[in-house]
Amino acid sequence: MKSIDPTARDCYLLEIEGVELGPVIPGQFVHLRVLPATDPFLRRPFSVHSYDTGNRLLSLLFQERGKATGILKELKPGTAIDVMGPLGNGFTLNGVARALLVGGGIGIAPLYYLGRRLREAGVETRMLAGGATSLDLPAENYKPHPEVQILWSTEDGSRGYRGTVVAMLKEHLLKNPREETADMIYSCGPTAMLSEVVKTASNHRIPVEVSLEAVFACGVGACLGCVHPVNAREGTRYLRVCKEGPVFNGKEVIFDA
Amino acid sequence: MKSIDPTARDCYLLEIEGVELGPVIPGQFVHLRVLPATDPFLRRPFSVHSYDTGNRLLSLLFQERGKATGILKELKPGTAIDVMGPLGNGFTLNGVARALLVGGGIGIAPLYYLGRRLREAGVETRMLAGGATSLDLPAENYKPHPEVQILWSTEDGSRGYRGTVVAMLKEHLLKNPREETADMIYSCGPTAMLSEVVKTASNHRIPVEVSLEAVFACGVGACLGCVHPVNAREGTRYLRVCKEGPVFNGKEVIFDA
Amino acid sequence: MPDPVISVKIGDLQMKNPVMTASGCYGYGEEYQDIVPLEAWGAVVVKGTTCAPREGNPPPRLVETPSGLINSVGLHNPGIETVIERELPRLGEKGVPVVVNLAGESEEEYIYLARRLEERAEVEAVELNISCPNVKKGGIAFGSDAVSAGKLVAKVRENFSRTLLVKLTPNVGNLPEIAGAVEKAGADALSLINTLRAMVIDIHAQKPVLPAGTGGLSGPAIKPVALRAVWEVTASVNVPVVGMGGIFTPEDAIEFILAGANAVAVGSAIFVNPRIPAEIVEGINSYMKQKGYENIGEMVGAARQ
Amino acid sequence: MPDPVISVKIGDLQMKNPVMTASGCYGYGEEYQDIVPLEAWGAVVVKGTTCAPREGNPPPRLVETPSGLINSVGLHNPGIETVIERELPRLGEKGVPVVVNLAGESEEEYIYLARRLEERAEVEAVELNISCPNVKKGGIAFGSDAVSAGKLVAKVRENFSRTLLVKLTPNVGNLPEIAGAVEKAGADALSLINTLRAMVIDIHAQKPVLPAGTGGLSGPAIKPVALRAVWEVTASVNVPVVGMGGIFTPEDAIEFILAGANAVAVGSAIFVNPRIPAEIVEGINSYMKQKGYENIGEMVGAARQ
Ligand SMILES: Cc1cc2nc3c(=O)[nH]c(=O)nc-3n(C[C@H](O)[C@H](O)[C@H](O)COP(=O)(O)OP(=O)(O)OC[C@H]3O[C@@H](n4cnc5c(N)ncnc54)[C@H](O)[C@@H]3O)c2cc1C
Ligand SMILES: Cc1cc2nc3c(=O)[nH]c(=O)nc-3n(C[C@H](O)[C@H](O)[C@H](O)COP(=O)(O)OP(=O)(O)OC[C@H]3O[C@@H](n4cnc5c(N)ncnc54)[C@H](O)[C@@H]3O)c2cc1C
Ligand SMILES: Cc1cc2nc3c(=O)[nH]c(=O)nc-3n(C[C@H](O)[C@H](O)[C@H](O)COP(=O)(O)O)c2cc1C
Ligand SMILES: Cc1cc2nc3c(=O)[nH]c(=O)nc-3n(C[C@H](O)[C@H](O)[C@H](O)COP(=O)(O)O)c2cc1C
Ligand code: FES
Ligand code: FES
Repeated sequence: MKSIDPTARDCYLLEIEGVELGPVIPGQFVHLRVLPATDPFLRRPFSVHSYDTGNRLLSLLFQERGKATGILKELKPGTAIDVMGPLGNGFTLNGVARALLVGGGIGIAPLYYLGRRLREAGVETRMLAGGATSLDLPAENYKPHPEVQILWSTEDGSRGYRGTVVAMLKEHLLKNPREETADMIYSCGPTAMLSEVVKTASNHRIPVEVSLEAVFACGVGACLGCVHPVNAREGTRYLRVCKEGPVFNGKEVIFDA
Repeated sequence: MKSIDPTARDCYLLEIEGVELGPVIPGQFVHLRVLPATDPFLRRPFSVHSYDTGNRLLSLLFQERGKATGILKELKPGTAIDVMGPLGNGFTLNGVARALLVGGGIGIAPLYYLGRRLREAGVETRMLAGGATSLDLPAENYKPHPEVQILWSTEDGSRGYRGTVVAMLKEHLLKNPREETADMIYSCGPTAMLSEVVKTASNHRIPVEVSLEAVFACGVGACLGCVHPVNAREGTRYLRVCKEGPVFNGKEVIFDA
Repeated sequence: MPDPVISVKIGDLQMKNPVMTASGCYGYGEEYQDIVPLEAWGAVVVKGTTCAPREGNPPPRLVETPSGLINSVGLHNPGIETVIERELPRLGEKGVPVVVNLAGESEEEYIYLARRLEERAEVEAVELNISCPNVKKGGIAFGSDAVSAGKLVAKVRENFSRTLLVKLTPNVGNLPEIAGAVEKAGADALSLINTLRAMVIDIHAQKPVLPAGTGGLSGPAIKPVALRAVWEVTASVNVPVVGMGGIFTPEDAIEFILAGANAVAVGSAIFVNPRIPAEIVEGINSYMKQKGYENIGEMVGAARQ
Repeated sequence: MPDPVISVKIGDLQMKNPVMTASGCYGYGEEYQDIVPLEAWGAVVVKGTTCAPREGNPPPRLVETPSGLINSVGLHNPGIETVIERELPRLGEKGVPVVVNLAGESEEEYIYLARRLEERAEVEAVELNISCPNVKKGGIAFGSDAVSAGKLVAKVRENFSRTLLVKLTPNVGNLPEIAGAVEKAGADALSLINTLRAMVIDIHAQKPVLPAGTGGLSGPAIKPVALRAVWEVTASVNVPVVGMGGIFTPEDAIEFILAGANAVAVGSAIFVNPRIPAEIVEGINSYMKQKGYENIGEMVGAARQ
């Protein structure tokens, strides 16, 4: 572990050196072992926030929620961290010309890496990022790439649009003609928010991919513990968030199971 | 927690600030909570290595053995540590004119505080301290008090007497007339060593007090988990090491149960 | 908003809060006195008490396991007469209800113990320990079979008029059946659970760490099993239940109450955090305020709806 | 000194080392292939397989507990035909023995499953799962009673000629009795233990975290209970035992062997440390050298002397 820095209320940027991941697709995650002891017992999944293949430098952006993240934020620089990954299916990058990234809360974590990679691939990329207050958002100039525009929203209006990021998305899509908004929406955040994003995208007939969360044990598809109901050809199937996901076609995900 | 410093192979000096213990008797221990998580689950007992009432500065000298001590040695300065104590019965300080302190390995931990307090009370105090090699002993000039002489022993002869601390004790008692050696022996170390020290003291008719170890749960006498067999008036009794001990009259302790 | 009501009545045992000590983890209430006042507890359940004094099992008696503790204390206690003479008068003055945990080797012993306490007004309730995994005779043998458990409880019931709790072992396949038999036999309440039979082997010495071989596992490791036991038993039994096993946080205690326990007891966690009774009371209070409960009784079993 | 011999034979199941996967924790051997080679294991026990495909229980299916994990997967599996067509041929090529864990809802289903595999040479052994706590019908009902367990095993025995393991549940009061009945009915070996029935309640939502209410507890939390089960059963049973439940370190595995297990299986710990089979093999090797054992068989049950 190289460094750990607060970026927003209860949020930290963790940099880990010397991690050999090979090629990473945005949306993929790493599975971290937090302690050698057994409480907390399981590894914890975190989306790749950025990865520098040359310097083998991995960054994660995480929010303190419970035991494991409470321990992570107290680690001493220099402590070894056991990293498995990259795992799971990432976002689809091909065939996109104009991308809209919609992140709620800590859901912005994978979107930074996605934004940078899309922009590097020449995709016109815009990010909508929301939090409760400006304290819950990273610095205004914290960007995935200089050419990625970020529109901020806060529920109390303390930065940018006043309202939820979904409300901002709706306005954005209404105000701008489809050709200028997006031919693909990517989203990550709380499940209730994702459900709204998918509905909104569908109303506008824009394809949408979402990154889901679940409690993980193995992280590689072996334990069948992390499933989420998804509409498949054969009917409703329980697909593994760690293996078939965490990124799914938003229109196939069943949100109100 | 203020600082942590290596003192010998796998041994560390831990200083904790702002600990309100009140009066401490040498030989008493504190019961530490190592982590808020539940693995390791129990507190761990450590003898007071020194306590400065005015500055409320507590020092412990500990050896890495397993889970808890492995975690302790990695703590960041500034981390809060939950300390219960002082607990247990300490060494008898009254009525002693010439004291001999016999410590094996990390068993020297409580003897430093004892040595200082005896010397401050005007008792002529000498310490015999042994380890496997000089790497297992603290620096040669690490003393409880300038006027306490330390005789070192190592099994490989790399510092001081070549042999065990018990062998050194035997020689010391044989070579010197009783009036010049001690009217009280205090000892702490591995059980097998304590057993030998008690035998030796008995042969020389010198009273002896030993500090025992046991696995502790409560540390205050409530769980009856830490008992050791002791010869009492009523016959063999299981006494609580945390409450009636950890310091016992060596001649009453049953070592080969 | 007024403070929520958290006092609880189990049989005739009236407690100002629902947090009790688990037997064997708080001695006779004296040892922790300097660290945390006895008065923090809703009731104090003392160490398992037998007819004659017992020195208990040879050491070592404890072994730590991941998130748990195995003990093999073996009912080390001064015997009922000393408890009556020395411990009860002192405990009786604290204003906290006292429950005596009783362990016999035969029906006669249990009856004798109950009769001796019937005479002592300081004792609000007894808890029949028919679930100790650490003694050879009696105890768990009664608790492992519905018929003998019922018979024993009925006999004790005839001899003890105040509140009778019966503490059950989870080391069985038919806990609800045993609980039902004990209820029918006249128990006022059930205590769930005692420890799980368990062991650790010392691989260097190549023998069990505990001279007795096996011991009883307690602590956070067993909480999910204890909670399941309470959930399962309260589905079919009508007497109040005292839930215990691995309670370590206020949230744990709330889980037990939501599962159907009318009160909770804390054992091993006291060793780690002696301040736990006050923390649990505080946690329950703020939970109730947040959820809008006025009386703790409304919470009991709320996870079942 | 030559390397100690750590190969093990359980019935006709020949393993180069005594470390197996626990069913349900290694899928069908494919998922971990990139992280740690299948070949590290002495044998691979695949996910519980049923007659028809099953989608399993609704999510959430997992909840972490102190040093443990509760699962409520509910035998999510593609069904015996798909396993035979798609998984076995691939697994059969790895040179590691394959054991199929079988779960039925009735005697007929167990017999059908055993017969289907009797025809498949890739399958060295089957493990009868009569201990799954996560399905409503079958499974654990057979495993909770000595008579029905014996009857079922005898029937399957008539229909399967290769190695037959039977996996037992610890959620009973008479494990040695059930183990004895299963041995008498012709099992070649016993697998001990499946998970402990357990639950967690979500205090905010006021309902069990798992939609099924209860699930099965695994992981280091249950190791002391599992070890006791192996210790107790191997005292009275003569067939080999595969010990499992909470193995997390090489020392844990050695404890099980010293307690009487002929081989061990690792489940939940794989999730945390996929490299565990090689570490355990290495740990056993150096322990044997240190203690002067030449063959692992000498170690089995050594803690009992
Ligand atoms: C594919 C994937 C990628 C992720 N990426 C990130 C990331 O980049 N940054 C980040 O901060 N977090 C991310 N998460 C979430 C992160 O894994 C959890 O916050 C973390 O595991 C919490 O661990 P903890 O021990 O601190 O909290 P816990 O003590 O485990 O949980 C704290 C509270 O959160 C609840 N909780 C925990 N996990 C979940 C869940 N999955 N769904 C709903 N409630 C839950 C618990 O019930 C509990 O109330 C990701 C999760 C997944 C599945
Ligand atoms: C009154 C008292 C005072 C003490 N003072 C000191 C001190 O000043 N400095 C110091 O370094 N240590 C002291 N100890 C010992 C210290 O408490 C243990 O070393 C510590 O608890 C080990 O914790 P761990 O988690 O690191 O090791 P664990 O993982 O608990 O144990 C590691 C290994 O040591 C063995 N072990 C652990 N405890 C004991 C024991 N009590 N007896 C025999 N074997 C044991 C275990 O079986 C295991 O094999 C004292 C103990 C007592 C009872
Ligand atoms: C050291 C120790 C001693 C115990 N002694 C008794 C006892 O005498 N009688 C009894 O009924 N239960 C006894 N128990 C069991 C506890 O009362 C309680 O049922 C069990 O430990 C589970 O709760 P916990 O996980 O909170 O400790 C003892 C437990 C421990 C740890
Ligand atoms: C996610 C998961 C799925 C499991 N599925 C099965 C199964 O299909 N069949 C079975 O017999 N046991 C199953 N088990 C039980 C394990 O095989 C093993 O008996 C138990 O987990 C104890 O071992 P452990 O503590 O090493 O995990 C499962 C366990 C887990 C954690
Ligand atoms: S976490 Fe195990 S299958 Fe997804
Ligand atoms: S540790 Fe509890 S009585 Fe000594």
